[in-house]
Amino acid sequence: MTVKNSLTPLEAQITRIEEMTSIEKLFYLKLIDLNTVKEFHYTPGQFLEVSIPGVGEAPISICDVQREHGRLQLCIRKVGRVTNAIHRLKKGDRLWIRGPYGNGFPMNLMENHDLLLIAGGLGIAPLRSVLQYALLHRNSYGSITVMYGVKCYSMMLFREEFLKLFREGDKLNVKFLLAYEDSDDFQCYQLSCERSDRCMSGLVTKLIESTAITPDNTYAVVCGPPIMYKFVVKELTQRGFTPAQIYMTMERRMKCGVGKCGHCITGSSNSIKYVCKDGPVFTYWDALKTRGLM
Amino acid sequence: MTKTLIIDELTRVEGHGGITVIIDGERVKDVKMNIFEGPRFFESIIKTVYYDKVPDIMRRICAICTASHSLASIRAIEHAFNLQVSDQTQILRDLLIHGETIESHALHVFLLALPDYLGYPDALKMASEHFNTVKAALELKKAGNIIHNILSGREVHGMNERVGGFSKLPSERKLENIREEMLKVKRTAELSVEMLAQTEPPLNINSKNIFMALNPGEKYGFIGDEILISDGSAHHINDYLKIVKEHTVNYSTAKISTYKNQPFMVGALARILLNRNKLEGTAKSMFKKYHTLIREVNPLSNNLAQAIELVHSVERAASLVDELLGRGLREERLPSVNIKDARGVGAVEAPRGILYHDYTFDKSGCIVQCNVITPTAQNIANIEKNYREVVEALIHEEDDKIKFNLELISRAYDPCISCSTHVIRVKN
Amino acid sequence: MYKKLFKEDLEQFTSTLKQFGSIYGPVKKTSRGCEFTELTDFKDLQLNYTRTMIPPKKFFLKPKEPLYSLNKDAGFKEIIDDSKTVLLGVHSCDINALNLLDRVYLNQFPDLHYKTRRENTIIIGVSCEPDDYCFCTSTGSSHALKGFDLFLHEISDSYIVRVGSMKGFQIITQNKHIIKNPSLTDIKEFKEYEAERLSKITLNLNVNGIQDILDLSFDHAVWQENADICFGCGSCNLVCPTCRCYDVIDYLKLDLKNGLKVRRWDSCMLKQHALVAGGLNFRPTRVERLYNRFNCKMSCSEDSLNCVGCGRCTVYCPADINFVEVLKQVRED
Amino acid sequence: MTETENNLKPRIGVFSLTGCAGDQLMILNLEDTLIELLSKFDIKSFQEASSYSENTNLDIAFVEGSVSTEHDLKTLKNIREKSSLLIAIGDCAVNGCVQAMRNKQTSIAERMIDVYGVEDNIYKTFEPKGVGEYVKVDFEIPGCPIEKEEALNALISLLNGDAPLIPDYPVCVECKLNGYPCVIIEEGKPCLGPIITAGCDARCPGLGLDCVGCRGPIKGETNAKAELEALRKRGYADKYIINRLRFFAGNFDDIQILGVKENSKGDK
Ligand SMILES: Cc1cc2nc3c(=O)[nH]c(=O)nc-3n(C[C@H](O)[C@H](O)[C@H](O)COP(=O)(O)OP(=O)(O)OC[C@H]3O[C@@H](n4cnc5c(N)ncnc54)[C@H](O)[C@@H]3O)c2cc1C
Ligand code: SF4
Ligand code: SF4
Ligand code: SF4
Repeated sequence: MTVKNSLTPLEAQITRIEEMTSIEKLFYLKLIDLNTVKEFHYTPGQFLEVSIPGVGEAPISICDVQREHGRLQLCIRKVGRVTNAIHRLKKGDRLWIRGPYGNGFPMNLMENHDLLLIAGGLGIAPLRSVLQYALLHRNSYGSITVMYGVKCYSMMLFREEFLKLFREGDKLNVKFLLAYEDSDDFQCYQLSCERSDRCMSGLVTKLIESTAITPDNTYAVVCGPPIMYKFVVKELTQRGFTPAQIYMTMERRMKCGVGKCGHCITGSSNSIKYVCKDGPVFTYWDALKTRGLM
Repeated sequence: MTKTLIIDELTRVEGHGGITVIIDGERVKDVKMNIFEGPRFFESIIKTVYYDKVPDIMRRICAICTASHSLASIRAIEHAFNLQVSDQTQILRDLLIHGETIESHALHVFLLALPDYLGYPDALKMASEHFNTVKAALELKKAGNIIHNILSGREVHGMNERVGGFSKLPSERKLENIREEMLKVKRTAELSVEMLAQTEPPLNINSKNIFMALNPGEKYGFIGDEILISDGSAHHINDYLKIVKEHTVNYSTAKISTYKNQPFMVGALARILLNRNKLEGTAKSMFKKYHTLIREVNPLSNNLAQAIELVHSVERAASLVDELLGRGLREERLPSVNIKDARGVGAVEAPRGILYHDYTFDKSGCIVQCNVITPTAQNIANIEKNYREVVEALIHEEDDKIKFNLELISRAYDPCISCSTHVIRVKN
Repeated sequence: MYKKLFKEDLEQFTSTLKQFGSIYGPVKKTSRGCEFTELTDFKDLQLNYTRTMIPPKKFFLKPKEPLYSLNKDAGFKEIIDDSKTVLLGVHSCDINALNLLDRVYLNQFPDLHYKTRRENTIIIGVSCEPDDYCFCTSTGSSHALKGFDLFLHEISDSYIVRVGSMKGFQIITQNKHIIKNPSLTDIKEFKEYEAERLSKITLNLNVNGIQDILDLSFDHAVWQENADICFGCGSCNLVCPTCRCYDVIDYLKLDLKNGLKVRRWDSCMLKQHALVAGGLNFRPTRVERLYNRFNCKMSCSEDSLNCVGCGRCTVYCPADINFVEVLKQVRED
Repeated sequence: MTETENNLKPRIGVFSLTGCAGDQLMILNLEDTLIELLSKFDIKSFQEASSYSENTNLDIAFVEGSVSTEHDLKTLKNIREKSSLLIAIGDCAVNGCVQAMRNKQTSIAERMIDVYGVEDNIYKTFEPKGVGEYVKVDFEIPGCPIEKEEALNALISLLNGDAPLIPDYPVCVECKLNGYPCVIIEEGKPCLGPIITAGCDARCPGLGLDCVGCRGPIKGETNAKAELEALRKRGYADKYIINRLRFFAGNFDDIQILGVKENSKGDK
């Protein structure tokens, strides 16, 4: 029986692996089937369901901007069955993907606005695609501020890339700020000596407190561990951001990615949301309306 | 000079046991089969349990003889409450116990004992040179398990056999499955007899043994209410306590079972010797052909007796299926039980020999007193007697050789130590 | 379009359905009632039944079904069950529930397994035998407007047959010799029978504005009271005709190369339903899960509730948690 | 087979403490795949199946049986020390199984008297517990006995380098997936399915029987009080229900509590 099933995973090859931290690796993938390559478009904030046959599937955000057709990058933390199995793979190995799924960030809507990107830990992965997109279409966006909270230097993702931005971002009108939790971390301390206004010890919220941001004409984009949202949103609303100006991407258990398996359903009877298809990107306004989303 | 031979852990047996032998010069001072299986106190924990789930707990005394335990338990309950079961139930129970025998004997004969005869540490190593034999043996074992699975609901600790009958009847198609399986493995069962008959037993001893087995009725089988003894006497199972005496003897500190102060033997060899005239078909002719090899004085003959039972059970299972299908399966509801304060004894020939369950209930149907005697507990005295004989005969040999032969003896009995809830050593 | 079929012709009618696939219908299985079972003998068919435990969703979203055969080198190959099936004797509530499932499974990303099963199945509805647990009039699902090929409305000696699809029309045409047109008296009887059926549905749940009430009653004591006696066993979800959560599991064979991707029904009452890596659970307690389930059922998708009032979750809850009762307590009316 | 091939295989041992050896037997009951399966491991110890045994470091140790004696405990600690992964197989090793049903209810001395007529704790027996009470357990495969398919899948997962998948939902789920009539609802039978870990494919309800709970209550999710209530409502006496809840859950706090309370009630 020849049927085309849009939910059947596609074959992809790993063209490169970068070890980023002790638990995170960056995977460069290339789709194998040329026919699907042409149809494969993704926007920042969308995610894939990544399969290892015989082990299972996991939703993973695409962490770069689409440049070449059929190529993409995933930053994956090993935490369980599937992600461990992915981490066992080597360059040249194959895995299977389907997607892209989810709404992604409203890059068009945000055009001609300043961007404030706030990320904690692995949350930088989807935001990196937003950043890359904005840099790729540099003239369509205003100033860009990135606030990134890490545990310590060794847990910082995309280190080289971001250190370059940290030092030379101003040329691109990008302000890159770093907060680190481990106050004894020597390398981070050196960075804070280098630019005390751009790197400080503490949580990511500290960066918001100590930076001048004007909410007018700005969109805030947030991603990080669930507890981070509450504090960040509090800071932002105090600064005058309206709930519609704050975008965030959410995580839930997912088995399908397309609004069928029911695991990511959140809310109360007045507003039910599927994180996979109504999100994973939501505004703070959505979160206010939908019980339990945040 | 005294020396002590110790086998820490018997392998290829069910449960945990070891052997200690103390030799004083030319004399065997003490032999012990050590049981370090922790006691599980089934007779105690079962107290106050309502009769309906008693078999579900008690069958967990043992994995390999789980059906024997549950049927002994069920029969004890039925005897206490005067419950009659239908012919159909009896046939199904027979079939179930044949399944258990096939599974257990196939495992023991081929995978646990035969490696001794052929000189391998285990069946897997044996498989490298006798691949087809091991594969066939596994199929035979599986055939037994299929019966068990279909009738009991699972290979180990099934649940379908209940007080009064079966919860759910097997479908006709499944029964036919059983028959097909039996035909498929018949040849392997026969092979087990031939292989053992053609290989000189690795040990030959001369020991005077007393045998005990249940009287299965007209056909060779494993369920009965009468105990037959090789001295010619017969007794009702209700009198089992008068026959199987548990007491202390002077050469050991063990509380062990004896009959008239003598150790005795239960199991396949006892059954074959006491019920030989009930064998039928291929098993009967094979018994005739090899009966000289089945020596009452050598407990290793137990293996050959098991093999012949394998042949018998495979054939008998197929004919029981025919009988069931011939009569047509009837849907029967489990009968209601009139509980009362009463005592009941149930006995079944487990693969390793007679198994007794003895319960006393209060008027609300809950257990107040329970006693279980497993075949291995009964055999221990005889096993130790054999140890002594072997060590005496080999007293000048290397320790390793003595140890090897002690293990051979143990394994010949197919001991099921996990079963032996009743065996205990009282320290000096 | 309405036709008429005499009850005495039903057997013959049923036999002509065989060409459309294996026929499944309600067959008595337990003291409580019937289950959809393959009809090997017409005599087993029991059209006047109250409810099955497992709803007909089991034919479309199977309790356990292999989705793909998988191979580490070659990837995934769909396993599609395209066998043809006729479901005879489906009630309105269950038809409405299937229509709800369609919205989920046939939307932007259609589920091929579901879709194939749906396309290969003929649904013949039948009027129901309500009992004290039915409240479909409250949920607006006492009548099926679409989602069936034929619907048999029972009257005294015959059925008024409503034709719901082209396939249904084809069946009618093929059975021309036994299919009649309803007479005026038939129509009168139809009205009486319908009124009688509706009058038996006495349980009433006021769903108007229930969404606001639920949203505002997050802290209501009734949730904790019921969570205390709830097992979190998931039965309520699994028997619900509109619940459709599933889990997917990959199985590998011993060769470590080939395997199966299998899906099975899941339930939001189970502990791991909202658990993510690292041990974070978005609904860690039974109260939250219970609240979530009631909210999900009472939420609206495209203006219809996610509950069709079939009463199953109440009947089959081992803790005797009564769905309507709980909502009434929340409503406090 | 060459040495190097053997070196790549996971070194495993199968050990048993106090129990019925049924879980080892269930592995041996995988007749169809047994030879292939065992050939994928480098078996260093398998007491029931082999005389060969090596006291060496292991990649994976499978332990069945409960810890009931000092001997058990010593063996267990030794196994833990030399094994990278320790997997408890079977209800004995996971929860203590039926021999634990009287824990905190009757003393060992009482049990000794009942069975052997002496009070002395000759065996240095203590209340049977699962191995997790004493050492770190990496995975648990529940069941009395373990389900062979589940065990096979767990072994395959381990061979593939993955964590085994063990259900953490109740038997009711599998009962419903199979469409078995619910024996509580239809017949008022005292089924423990709502609180017992699934994985058996609802064997008992499939045979028309009430689940006796052989796979043990679901850890952290067992509503024992609700079960007590549900069965009371159906006419069962407390003594009956509590005995039954204890069969495979003698070590569960919330079930022990039920027992204690009811006993003291009975005393009055
Ligand atoms: C929209 C989205 C984007 C994500 N992006 C990334 C990313 O870029 N990089 C990254 O490392 N991780 C990301 N995650 C988290 C990642 O999906 C989980 O870490 C992963 O599913 C864990 O799977 P596992 O099999 O390794 O873990 P296990 O704990 O063994 O999980 C078993 C199963 O549970 C489910 N599950 C467990 N945790 C999660 C979870 N957090 N989210 C969804 N399902 C879960 C999955 O279905 C999985 O198959 C994202 C999650 C979501 C929802
Ligand atoms: S069926 Fe009842 S006990 Fe089970 S989860 Fe649903 S509400 Fe709770
Ligand atoms: S029979 Fe038992 S396991 Fe099955 S649904 Fe009912 S309560 Fe649950
Ligand atoms: S239903 Fe319960 S008792 Fe029966 S096999 Fe399953 S877990 Fe064990």
